[in-house]
Amino acid sequence: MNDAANTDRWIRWLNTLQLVIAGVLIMAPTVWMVLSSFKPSFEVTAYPPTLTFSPTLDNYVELTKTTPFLSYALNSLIVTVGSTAFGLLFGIPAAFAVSWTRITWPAILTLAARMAPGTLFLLPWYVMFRQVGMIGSYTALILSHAVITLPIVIWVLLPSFDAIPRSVFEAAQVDGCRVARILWRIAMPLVASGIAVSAILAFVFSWNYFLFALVLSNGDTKTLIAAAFNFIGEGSTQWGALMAAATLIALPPLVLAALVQRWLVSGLTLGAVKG
Amino acid sequence: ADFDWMKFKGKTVIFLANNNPVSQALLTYRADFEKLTGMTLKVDGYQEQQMRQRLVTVMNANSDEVDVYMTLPSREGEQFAAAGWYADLTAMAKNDVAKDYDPAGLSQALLKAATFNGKLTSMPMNLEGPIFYYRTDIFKKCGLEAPKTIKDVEAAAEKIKTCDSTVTPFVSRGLKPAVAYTFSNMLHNIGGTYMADGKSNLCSAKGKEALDTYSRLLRDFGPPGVVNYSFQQISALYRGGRAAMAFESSNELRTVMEGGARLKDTGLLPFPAGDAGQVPTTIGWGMAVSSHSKQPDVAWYFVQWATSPEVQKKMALQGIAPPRPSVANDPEYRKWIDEEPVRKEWQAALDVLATKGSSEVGYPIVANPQSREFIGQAVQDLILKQKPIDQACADADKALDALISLN
Amino acid sequence: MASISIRNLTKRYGNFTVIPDLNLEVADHEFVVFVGPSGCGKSTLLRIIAGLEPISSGDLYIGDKRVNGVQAAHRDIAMVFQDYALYPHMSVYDNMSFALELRGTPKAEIDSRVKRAAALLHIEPYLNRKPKELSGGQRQRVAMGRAIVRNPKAFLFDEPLSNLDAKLRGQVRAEIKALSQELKTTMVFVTHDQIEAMTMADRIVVLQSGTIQQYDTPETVYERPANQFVAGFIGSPAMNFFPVEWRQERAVLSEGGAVVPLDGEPAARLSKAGSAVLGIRPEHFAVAADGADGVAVTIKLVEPLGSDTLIHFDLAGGSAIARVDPALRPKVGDRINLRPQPGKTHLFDAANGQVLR
Amino acid sequence: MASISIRNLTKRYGNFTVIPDLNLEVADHEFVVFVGPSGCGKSTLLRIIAGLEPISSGDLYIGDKRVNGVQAAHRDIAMVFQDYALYPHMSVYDNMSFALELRGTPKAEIDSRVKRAAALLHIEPYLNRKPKELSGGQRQRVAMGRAIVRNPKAFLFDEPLSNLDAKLRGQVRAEIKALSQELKTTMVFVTHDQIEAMTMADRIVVLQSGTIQQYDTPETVYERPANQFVAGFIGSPAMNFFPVEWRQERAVLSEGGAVVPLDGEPAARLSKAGSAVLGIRPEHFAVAADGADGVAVTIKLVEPLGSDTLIHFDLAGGSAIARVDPALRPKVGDRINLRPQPGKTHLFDAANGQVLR
Amino acid sequence: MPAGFVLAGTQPDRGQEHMSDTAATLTQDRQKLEMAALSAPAVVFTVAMIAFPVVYTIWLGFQTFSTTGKQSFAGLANYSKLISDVEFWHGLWVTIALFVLSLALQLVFGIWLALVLFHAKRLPGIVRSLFISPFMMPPVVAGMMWLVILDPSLGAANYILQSVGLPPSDWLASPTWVIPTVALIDSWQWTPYVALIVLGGLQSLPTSVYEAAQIDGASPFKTFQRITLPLLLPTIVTAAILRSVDLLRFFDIIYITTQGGPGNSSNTLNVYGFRVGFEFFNIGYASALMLTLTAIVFGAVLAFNRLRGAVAW
Ligand SMILES: Nc1ncnc2c1ncn2[C@@H]1O[C@H](COP(=O)(O)OP(=O)(O)OP(=O)(O)O)[C@@H](O)[C@H]1O
Ligand SMILES: Nc1ncnc2c1ncn2[C@@H]1O[C@H](COP(=O)(O)OP(=O)(O)OP(=O)(O)O)[C@@H](O)[C@H]1O
Ligand SMILES: [Mg+2]
Ligand SMILES: [Mg+2]
Repeated sequence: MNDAANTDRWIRWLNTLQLVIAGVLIMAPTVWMVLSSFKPSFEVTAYPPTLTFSPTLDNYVELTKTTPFLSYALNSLIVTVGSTAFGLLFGIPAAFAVSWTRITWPAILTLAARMAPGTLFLLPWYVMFRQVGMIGSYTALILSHAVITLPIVIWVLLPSFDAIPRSVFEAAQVDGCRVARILWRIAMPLVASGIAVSAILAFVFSWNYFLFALVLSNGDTKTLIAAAFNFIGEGSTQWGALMAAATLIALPPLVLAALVQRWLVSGLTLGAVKG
Repeated sequence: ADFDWMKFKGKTVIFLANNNPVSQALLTYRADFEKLTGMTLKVDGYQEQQMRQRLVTVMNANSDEVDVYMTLPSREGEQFAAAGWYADLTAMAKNDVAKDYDPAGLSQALLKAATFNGKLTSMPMNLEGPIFYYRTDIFKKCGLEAPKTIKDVEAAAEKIKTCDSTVTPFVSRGLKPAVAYTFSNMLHNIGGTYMADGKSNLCSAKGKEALDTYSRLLRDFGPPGVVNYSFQQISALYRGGRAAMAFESSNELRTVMEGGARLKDTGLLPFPAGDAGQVPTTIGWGMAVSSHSKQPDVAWYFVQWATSPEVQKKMALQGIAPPRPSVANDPEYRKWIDEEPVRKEWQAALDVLATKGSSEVGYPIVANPQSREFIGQAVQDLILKQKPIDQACADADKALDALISLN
Repeated sequence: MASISIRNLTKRYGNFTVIPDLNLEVADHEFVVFVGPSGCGKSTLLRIIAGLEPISSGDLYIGDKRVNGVQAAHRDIAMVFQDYALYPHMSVYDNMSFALELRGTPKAEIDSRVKRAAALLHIEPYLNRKPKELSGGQRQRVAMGRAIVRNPKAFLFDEPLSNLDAKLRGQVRAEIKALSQELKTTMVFVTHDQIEAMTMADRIVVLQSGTIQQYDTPETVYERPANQFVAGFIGSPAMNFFPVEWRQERAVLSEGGAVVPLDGEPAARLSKAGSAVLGIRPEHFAVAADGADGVAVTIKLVEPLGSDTLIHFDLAGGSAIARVDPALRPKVGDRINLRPQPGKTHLFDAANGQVLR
Repeated sequence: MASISIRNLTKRYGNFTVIPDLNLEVADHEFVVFVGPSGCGKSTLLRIIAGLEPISSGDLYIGDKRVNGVQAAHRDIAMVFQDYALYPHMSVYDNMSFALELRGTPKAEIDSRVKRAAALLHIEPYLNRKPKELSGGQRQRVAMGRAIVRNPKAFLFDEPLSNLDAKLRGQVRAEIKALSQELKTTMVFVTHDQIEAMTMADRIVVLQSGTIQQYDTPETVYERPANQFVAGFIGSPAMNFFPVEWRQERAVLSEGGAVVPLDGEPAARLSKAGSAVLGIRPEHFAVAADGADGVAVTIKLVEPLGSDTLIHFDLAGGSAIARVDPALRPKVGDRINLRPQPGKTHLFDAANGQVLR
Repeated sequence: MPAGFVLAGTQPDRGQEHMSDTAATLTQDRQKLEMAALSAPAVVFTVAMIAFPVVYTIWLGFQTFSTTGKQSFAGLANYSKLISDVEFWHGLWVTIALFVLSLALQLVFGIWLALVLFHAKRLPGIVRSLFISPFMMPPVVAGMMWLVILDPSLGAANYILQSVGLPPSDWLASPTWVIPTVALIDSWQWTPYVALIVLGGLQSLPTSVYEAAQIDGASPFKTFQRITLPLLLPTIVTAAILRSVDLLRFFDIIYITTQGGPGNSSNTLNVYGFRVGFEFFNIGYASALMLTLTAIVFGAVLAFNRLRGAVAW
């Protein structure tokens, strides 16, 4: 018995150890990035890497001075929230339908836009959106980003929907639900963790995607990520500012992920059916 | 005589800018422009690669969304001109100018570099080129003089290698597409040409010598991993005091001096001479009017303002090397130059660039950007010792000939 | 409030035929119980009626309407699933109120209906719990409650009481019966519990491998089974079967050759058929006095059930069971003289199992 | 192959106490059946023994070893879950062979064990199917099969036969009993089926709200229930209870005042206590001749079960049931004279329900 | 409980949802229609967005553009050029090598990380977020950062290697190591992404089978191998699909760190296609390249989707 108890403790210890290893491997570069954002630019590339330095907020000050950071952030937020919402709105029903009918081509089709190099879309979309006078509009950006968020939502949700016992849906049918309501009242609450994951992923992808904004936005609607590049260029590589920008850029998704964590709950189907 | 800055009052000009120190310096004065003309200036600034991507899209779509954009004639001039993306500025630059604009005062070399088929396609904004940064303290310690020739550079590198093993003796660009910028200087100094009789000429004796010398310097005296080196790493390495000599863009001065560690121990020169003397690479950003702009005349007003002596002087005070000799001699600018010894040497080097420079970076063909690939490839092959020199240059020549034949 | 009529229905999964060809009429207000061995297609049939399984061929009518293609949501049927299929994210209350809510039933009415159903099923204390916090039987009762709060055209119950204790089951059974009479709703009820089947059904459907063996009142099914399968299936412990022959004007066991005292009518039938399978239920043995007419057997095993006692014995090459009065105090190894109670014997065709008439 | 010993065990979910304080000894090789109302804590207890639920306080021994903190995987116990918990991604065969495979049993032996269990449970045709392609009863049998292929220290069965038809259930029940005798493995079996409980158990544990009401052999539990709860719970239909008083040297119903003929021993006990609750099982009524000693009742409802007939009647302010011979052909409205069979009456303390001795 | 207790009112349920609909609207065909209606917005939207670009690119793929910008129909010339273009075949090989290596790394470590996080239930949300932070970093920034960290002379990587007595490496500057190095960078960034998807999948697994596995005596490893992994496979394949579409179009990190170098050792098809199109302005050929790449990705997705069907349970 003590053997078994020891194994338990040993396993717990092993888990912790793994957690620490994973944490170090994953976070070391991130930490490096964040630390760098508090260093003067020239110190970022100093060799040997400096561990002790007097932190400065200059980079952040510089950032707000040289770029209308807040208004870009707002643009990004609008586009990202818009396209994530769009992706969820269109993607959740589609994933549900695909899971239910087991007809997968719609899921594959929506992914098609992700199969082609993004550059392939630049000119045609520019032409398309110009035709309808939407260059520089949030709508154009949201729509183009929805092409990215939509398949993420669909594909991430597919296995979650698949894992719900069918008979729960059947019970709802017998109770008088048509499909839309089954989706809304039964399926969606049950895939909360999947929705959380897909929302995080869609948000991050949209947030970090700059290619489409490059041609579809204008000076007023430019997104944050497109501005981040401004810190790298001949004669103007500002490592500190770049790291500061990156830190700030990574912050909203991080906060979102932290907030959404609580939806990452497990085992909701527990006790629903026998089998 | 009847030139009126207010002529297009209320109009809006859209400017696609490459977000670099040049445009940054310029745009600190955008309010002046708007006040002067009563126009609105809309700026769309991107990092170089992205700016080009946006520009290509916009131009391919025949869109009038951009009125004015920044361009590097040495790189894409031929291409853009061939595609007809530049509005012809010749007439406007002559007729439609304020009396103090002084078009003749602009660097003639740069103007010439921006002229294709007799059409002036862009107005120069600045002047830049690779220059030779070296550590005076290390040179002194190792008993070296400032190099006069390429041979001196090599000898110095050799010496430094034994004299101070903690530093990299020499560093320059090794990243494939970036090589041409510095390599061209070397080639021209040695006396080589990219093309002869409409054929690629890298396998000529001079060509091979240039390839050999350039790659040898980097291989034997450069840092590990130099094949990925471009301005970022070079500046960082040099700024960190870990390179004794660096051959890198004049624009990088500010980056190199950041933190102040190199302020007192850096010497600046045009790249030392070869058999053909000094033929530095001199390029500059230009300001072009889009051929699809619905209002080229309005756009011209902005171009004119941006390249006017007054504005360029102001920009010069922010460290943007002016494409106007007159500005370079302006007392106010001189005063700024004199503030730091390195600035003096820097301006001296730039003066050489302005007078002797060639704007040929890579092949003078439409497919110039692609030609840079093959140059870079040959250099990398040699750095990494993947091919003997004869084969490297032959392979490059073959590919480049194919490219040239497309012209 | 609707009859159910199934005509020439077949159901296949891939190339496995669950229901080969089935015809069934359930009258309006009728209470029909499906019984049959595990896997015979009871749930499948219920699910077909509910609209959850597509029909391979044939027709299904609810009321006068052919509903083959009608969605489950529109059939207005309430069902208790064999595997419960509770909504895991909803409280017990919400599980039960959901269907009503969908129909826009007023809040107050929902509340009273749910409360009443919960009281009936003894699950009031759990109304705020999630299914995972309930015991198996409590979950089953929630599944039950979800159906009975409604007032549908028909109720379908798939073994709804299997996980309840006898006492509770008896209560709920009575309530369901009362409910069916009160609402006059058509009911289809699947159960493995013979008492349930016998006490609740207006008519019983005995299924085997997707075919109906008999469809009749409980009494008829018990007393006059249509074939050997039904006879063996209904009744617990099961009916005993012995191959018999008509020899020398007497019924004798084919194996062992003991004489079985048969009364006139079955004797006549056997004499006509020559040989048959004789069926006698355990409770239809009489203990005869020693030496009287009967078959002497040796008790192999005694199972006291409290109210009765089962005795096991070997006869005619097989094992058989008789149910006797515990007062008899039978012991293993005792010899006892048994004979069928008059009028309680069954004879089946040895070849196809059909009852001999 | 191991005794199970539970000492002062308590189990709480949050602040809901499922098991307040439980002591139980299951001897090695013993076959113990847990019965009790739905939600009384049977599954919880099984899951605690299996190691799936943490113990709130108290001790659990399997063999001589205290196993409180030992993981389920190390307890070497086989269990049939009330909700089956089949591996959805494995075929029936793999579901059953998994545990053996983990133990490194040779392939051939696995195969023969799985085949044998499958034959016993009649699931050979489905060995290659996934659980979702099975009927409810078939799934339950797979769950059963998964346990019985093993040879563990103890078997825990949580209502393993609830979804099987009577016939199959009878067969499997017999097989389990045989298995337990063959393997000599300790068995704990939860069931709601009284016949199962009575026929299989060495001893029965009657649970209510997490406390043991009686723990004894089936006969004792049936014949000498320890309290009114056990008496009412065991036996189907349930025992009838009537409040009685000792008046004028006779036992009379507290309500209605009819005289109940009691034999000497219980009469003496009642006379001592003054008043009590009288318990009579439905099967322990005798039909007395008209005018003889007995209580006359009016038949309210007749339930023919085939082998017997139940009659319902009102007595002493409550409803009661008697089991009579179908030959009596009782009809609703008939008046009939009933009296308890001698020696078959039970008397319980009216206040705490304990049997009167 | 009184018998005959009336449970529901004797009135039939009121307001039967849609009971007044005409028969045609109640059918299962109608249900199929409703299903179609659920996926229609996504499908229609996607088609609207990609039809023109795809057709346009296909058309471009049949054009040649002279250096003066004039275009003419070229038939399959761009595609025949593709076949004889060593750079294309090399790019294909680089693409596939990177794809296989990165996907393998990311799936293996992603599953591992998901399990680690899954068992670390008490970890505060913000810390968990930090565990998945790498992919929240803009890929370009990640590329820049690794460029610095892995620089043989400037970077922390070699510094650390050397300070623990290991030989330094050329990392991205070595033609042999550049692909593994890029794969490592990419895996650093995207392993947490896979982990997040797998974590979501873990949360929706049926829990009762774990109790069954415990009873069956499965060790933690066996439980993982025989229960968790097979049950997770559909999720894992989904993650693989989502990663594949990105990995086969490998771009950002390479473009930032090596621009396809050294030489062309890391010149993936997408980088190559991009440069042909946007730097060398050979739009026709670039279109042919990109379409070919798209077809390859499409094939991979179809194959994975097959696999997804096969591992469903
Ligand atoms: N997670 C939980 N949280 C709170 N209460 C619980 C939880 N799980 C079980 N219970 C309660 O514990 C009690 C005992 O449950 P258990 O499953 O042991 O009952 P049982 O005797 O097996 O009943 P059944 O015969 O219905 O299966 C029940 O009243 C149940 O509601
Ligand atoms: N998806 C399926 N694929 C193949 N066969 C199936 C499938 N579902 C059910 N079956 C088979 O159909 C038959 C009938 O199943 P059904 O569930 O109707 O049985 P049942 O009568 O309800 O049995 P039980 O009493 O065990 O619940 C069974 O033999 C079962 O194995
Ligand atoms: Mg069933
Ligand atoms: Mg239970």
